[in-house]
Amino acid sequence: MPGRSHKPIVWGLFAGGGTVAAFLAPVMILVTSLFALAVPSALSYETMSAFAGNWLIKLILFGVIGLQLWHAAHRLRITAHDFGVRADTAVSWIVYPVAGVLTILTALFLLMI
Amino acid sequence: MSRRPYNRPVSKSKWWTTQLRYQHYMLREVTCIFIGAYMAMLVWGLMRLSQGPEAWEAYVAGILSPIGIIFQLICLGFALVNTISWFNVTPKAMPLVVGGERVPGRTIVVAHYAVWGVVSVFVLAIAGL
Amino acid sequence: MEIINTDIAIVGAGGAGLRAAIAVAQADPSLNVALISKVYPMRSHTCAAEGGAAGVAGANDSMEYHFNDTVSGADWLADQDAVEFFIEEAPKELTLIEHWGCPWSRTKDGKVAVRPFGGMKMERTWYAADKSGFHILHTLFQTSLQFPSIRRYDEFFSTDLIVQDGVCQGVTAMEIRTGEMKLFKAKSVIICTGGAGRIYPFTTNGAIKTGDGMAMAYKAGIPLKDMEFVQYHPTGLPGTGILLTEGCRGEGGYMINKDGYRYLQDYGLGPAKPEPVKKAMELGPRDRLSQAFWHEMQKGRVVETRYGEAVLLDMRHLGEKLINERLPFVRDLAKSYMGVDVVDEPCPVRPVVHYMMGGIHTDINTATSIKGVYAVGECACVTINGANRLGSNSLTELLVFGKKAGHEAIGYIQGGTAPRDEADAEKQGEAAEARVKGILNRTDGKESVSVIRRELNDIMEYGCGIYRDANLLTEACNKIAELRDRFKDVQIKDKSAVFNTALTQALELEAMIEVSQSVAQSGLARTESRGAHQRLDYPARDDAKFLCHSMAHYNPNAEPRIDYLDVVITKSQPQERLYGAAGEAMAKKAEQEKQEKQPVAAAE
Amino acid sequence: MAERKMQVEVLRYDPDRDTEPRYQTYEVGCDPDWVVLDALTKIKDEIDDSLSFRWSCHMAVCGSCGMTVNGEPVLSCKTFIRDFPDKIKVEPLDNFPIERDLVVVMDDFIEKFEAVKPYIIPKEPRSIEQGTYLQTPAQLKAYKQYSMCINCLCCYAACPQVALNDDFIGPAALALAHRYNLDTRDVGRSAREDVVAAHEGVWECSFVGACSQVCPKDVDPAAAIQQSKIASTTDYFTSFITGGSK
Ligand SMILES: Cc1cc2nc3c(=O)[nH]c(=O)nc-3n(C[C@H](O)[C@H](O)[C@H](O)COP(=O)(O)OP(=O)(O)OC[C@H]3O[C@@H](n4cnc5c(N)ncnc54)[C@H](O)[C@@H]3O)c2cc1C
Ligand code: SF4
Ligand code: F3S
Ligand code: FES
Repeated sequence: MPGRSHKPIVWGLFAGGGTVAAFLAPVMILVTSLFALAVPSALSYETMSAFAGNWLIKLILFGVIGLQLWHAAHRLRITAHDFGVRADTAVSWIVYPVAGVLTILTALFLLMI
Repeated sequence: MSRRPYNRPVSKSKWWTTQLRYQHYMLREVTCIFIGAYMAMLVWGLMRLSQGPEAWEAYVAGILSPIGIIFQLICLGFALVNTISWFNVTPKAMPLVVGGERVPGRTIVVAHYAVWGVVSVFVLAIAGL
Repeated sequence: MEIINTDIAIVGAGGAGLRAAIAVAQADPSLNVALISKVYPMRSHTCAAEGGAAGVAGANDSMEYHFNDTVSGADWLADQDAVEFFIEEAPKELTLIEHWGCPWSRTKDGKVAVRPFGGMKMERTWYAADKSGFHILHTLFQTSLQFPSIRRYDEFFSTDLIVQDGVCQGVTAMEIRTGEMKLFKAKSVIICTGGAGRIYPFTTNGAIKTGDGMAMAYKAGIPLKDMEFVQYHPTGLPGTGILLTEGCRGEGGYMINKDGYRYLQDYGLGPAKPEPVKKAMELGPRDRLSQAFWHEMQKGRVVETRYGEAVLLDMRHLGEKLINERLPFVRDLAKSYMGVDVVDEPCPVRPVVHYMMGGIHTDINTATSIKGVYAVGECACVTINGANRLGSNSLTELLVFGKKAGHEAIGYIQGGTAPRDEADAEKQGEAAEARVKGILNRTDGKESVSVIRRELNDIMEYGCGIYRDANLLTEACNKIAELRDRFKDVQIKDKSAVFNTALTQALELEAMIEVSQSVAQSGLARTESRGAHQRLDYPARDDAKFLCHSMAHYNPNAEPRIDYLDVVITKSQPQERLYGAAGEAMAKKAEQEKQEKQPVAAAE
Repeated sequence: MAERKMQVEVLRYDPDRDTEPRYQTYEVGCDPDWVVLDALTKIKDEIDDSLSFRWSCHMAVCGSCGMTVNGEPVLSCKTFIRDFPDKIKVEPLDNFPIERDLVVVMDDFIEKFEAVKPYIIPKEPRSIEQGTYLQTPAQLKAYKQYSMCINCLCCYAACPQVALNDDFIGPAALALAHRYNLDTRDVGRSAREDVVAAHEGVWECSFVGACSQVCPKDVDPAAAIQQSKIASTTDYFTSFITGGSK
């Protein structure tokens, strides 16, 4: 594939993450903010550790958070470009590794719960 | 040779100030900062959760403090921008053909909003249990 | 002056020019083709054609039918050998561009769909909704991109043929963006510069259709043939002249007058049936429909619009679904430019100058009287359109004869060409350059391009309209002679070398004057009425005197000399030209006679 | 019918005289039904024959007359003065070098257009005797919209990524590639992918969507590009699975 871009890797994650964010980000934020204020038990340690202790939930949380991180990272790269930051390679070397590290941490913490 | 094509300069950083539609686009693009920040907040939360009840409670106190709430509400605003802009363009990215006829874009968009509503209610229901 | 050496120079990159270029590139990739066009190829006016392209397709149709329709449509002024070749090749060419990607509209089972058209006995017009010419042009242009032997010279304005002892040696063209004249040394030149509708004020033709190529050939000594036959299309939007395709009527639209009456039945085209009947009523030929409008106007049965009198094209009964599917562009055009949604209201329309039947005289092989010069498309007259072209024959003509010209040019080159006197060719090139520079640099002129053009337009409409007579035509001839003289004194204010459109407009006007003169003079000389040429003072067709082509020969200092050339008649003897019920009765009779004759023939 | 006085402010540039573009205002009486192009033609005929612009069909199909009117890239033959106040501003299309006045240099676009191989690449040659291909109305519909482009360049003028990256193939050319990829008669997709799926191809598009908003023919190039991205992504991963480390 002469000259073909490798963007599909990150773009696929970006598109997937964008879709997840579109469907879930607002309600997730709602739960951890206003909803939690109204229903304090929702975020109690017991509820949460039981919730995140479930293997299926672990997997879902990993996917949901990881994809949105990649979505944000890729879009940030483009946004930087749009704001006139022309060092695309440098930007990539920041945003993707950060997303990568956070994704790995997500997995680690989930395993530790 | 008297040809001398003239290139009008374009600002690499401020081009988007010239048109409303570009500003809409930039608004959509910057949503990523807030979604990213919120995700980082969640990752932080997972760490605190893994560290035991005290750590977790401190974390919850933080995110429910006035600053935490304000931060999250801002994130919510941008997340909504992302949702709306994302749904509105899905028919472009994935046109649907049923029985040889192109499904009208509006139908696809409306369907997305409907699913979104159901999903959100479902998540709230789980959280409320 | 820069010299560009090539084998074949094609002037014009519309349907005809592109088809010719591809034909050469496919048949002999070793030959260099220079494709010269004053606009980018996809801007050529072929893109405006809406209705479709004719070629026998259905099992119910036959070559004979298409032949008869074309010849009678032409009022027997078509050369029948050319028509025969044309209809035989037509379906092949239309199939070929299907292979090249033309998005023809389809039937349910995936075959190419055909629609009825005016003056055609069967439905045989292939169409791509109502953007047929657009899709043909873009298909051809895009297909041409794969051939490296085709070199394009986009936005080069061609001015003069280079001829030595009756042999073509090239062509000159000005690069519009630098203003520099280039000399294309070529063994063969194919002229494909399109029509000249812009000599009239009210036309469906785009700004580029100014007859440049016709004038270029004419001045080089090639006669212009049958120029008096100018087609009016019956359904143009008042004001802008934007065309509503004949497809509107092909799909079943009605022409009504101010009383809501389908007036065509009063002009030998009836009876009026609710459904479309081929070769009757709204599906009659264009000359008849446009003439009927004129009579309605005399009778005061037309509607008044802001832009003059009009009749109405009523498509309401076709329904929104069909209109959206087959005529979406028409709906859009009528809505935008006329403020009429054809789904709900009848749309005002009036006849509008549309097509030049005449053009550069060629033989059946597209060859002209100058060796190596060929001409194809609307600028040429090969002659399949005679006194009246049938709608949708022209797009096919571009393809059939475009290919033919390409192959003929190759054959001519392979047969060996006369050596070129290089110094003389360059001298001719310099003369062309000097002429153009003369116009550009003139500072003491008193005439302006736009004024002369307007006067020319006005006199053409007045003197060479749907109906003419000796007085009108004489007036036109005199006025044109005056304008031709005044043009010598024309001055443009724009002196820039770069993209000087004032200059190109002046060159176009020069061509328009020449072409107009040939139209008016040929019209004055033809003292009969035939097809699109209707004389109030000679209302009858006169086969004894005028079953022949008029040929206008250029004269630099006076009006052209007109002489005549016999029409080629092979199978179809001239008859009365009948449409509607009368036409059908005649066709039945002919069919019967043929059947009666056949057993005799078999017995022999 | 009452004439309407219009102030038409035009960006002028004559390389023979000007070092850089300047504005010139004309006052011209217009018929209320006119389009912007009619006003320009009248200026050229009656006031200033040096005003240069391209046009031909006057019916929104030849694509010559793209210009910027009050900031929007439009076809001037389909932009009605009735939709504007008494003053309008006409400029050449953005993102192209100005040759002169309202005429822009198109060379770069033509190169990109040619680069996507916009013609049928058949599986095997087909003879005339074999007749036409079969293509159902549904198969036709799948690509028809993308075949309606008149190359007016409005989308290039509207797209900021075209402005920011010279090499970006751009909306119309990518939409055209997609048109052929979707055509049942064509198997040229992989040949086109070298350009379409390259960095300068679809990946340079950040889905601003301005191209589709301004397109006068509803081609929706933004949609074509997104679909191409999805297809290229699928390709990319399947080529790994099928051992394509080519
Ligand atoms: C609105 C409209 C609708 C029509 N609908 C139909 C229809 O449905 N069916 C049908 O069969 N016919 C139709 N016709 C007629 C048909 O479209 C034309 O006759 C045909 O397209 C002419 O093609 P062409 O190749 O001869 O010329 P064009 O397409 O006009 O091309 C002329 C070419 O010559 C070039 N040229 C001209 N002068 C010069 C010069 N001086 N130097 C360099 N280049 C030059 C131009 O740049 C252009 O590339 C229609 C015509 C119009 C106006
Ligand atoms: S896609 Fe639309 S805007 Fe772009 S060139 Fe084609 S017709 Fe014009
Ligand atoms: S505006 Fe440009 S960035 Fe993409 S969606 Fe259209 S090509
Ligand atoms: S003049 Fe042809 S598109 Fe406007």
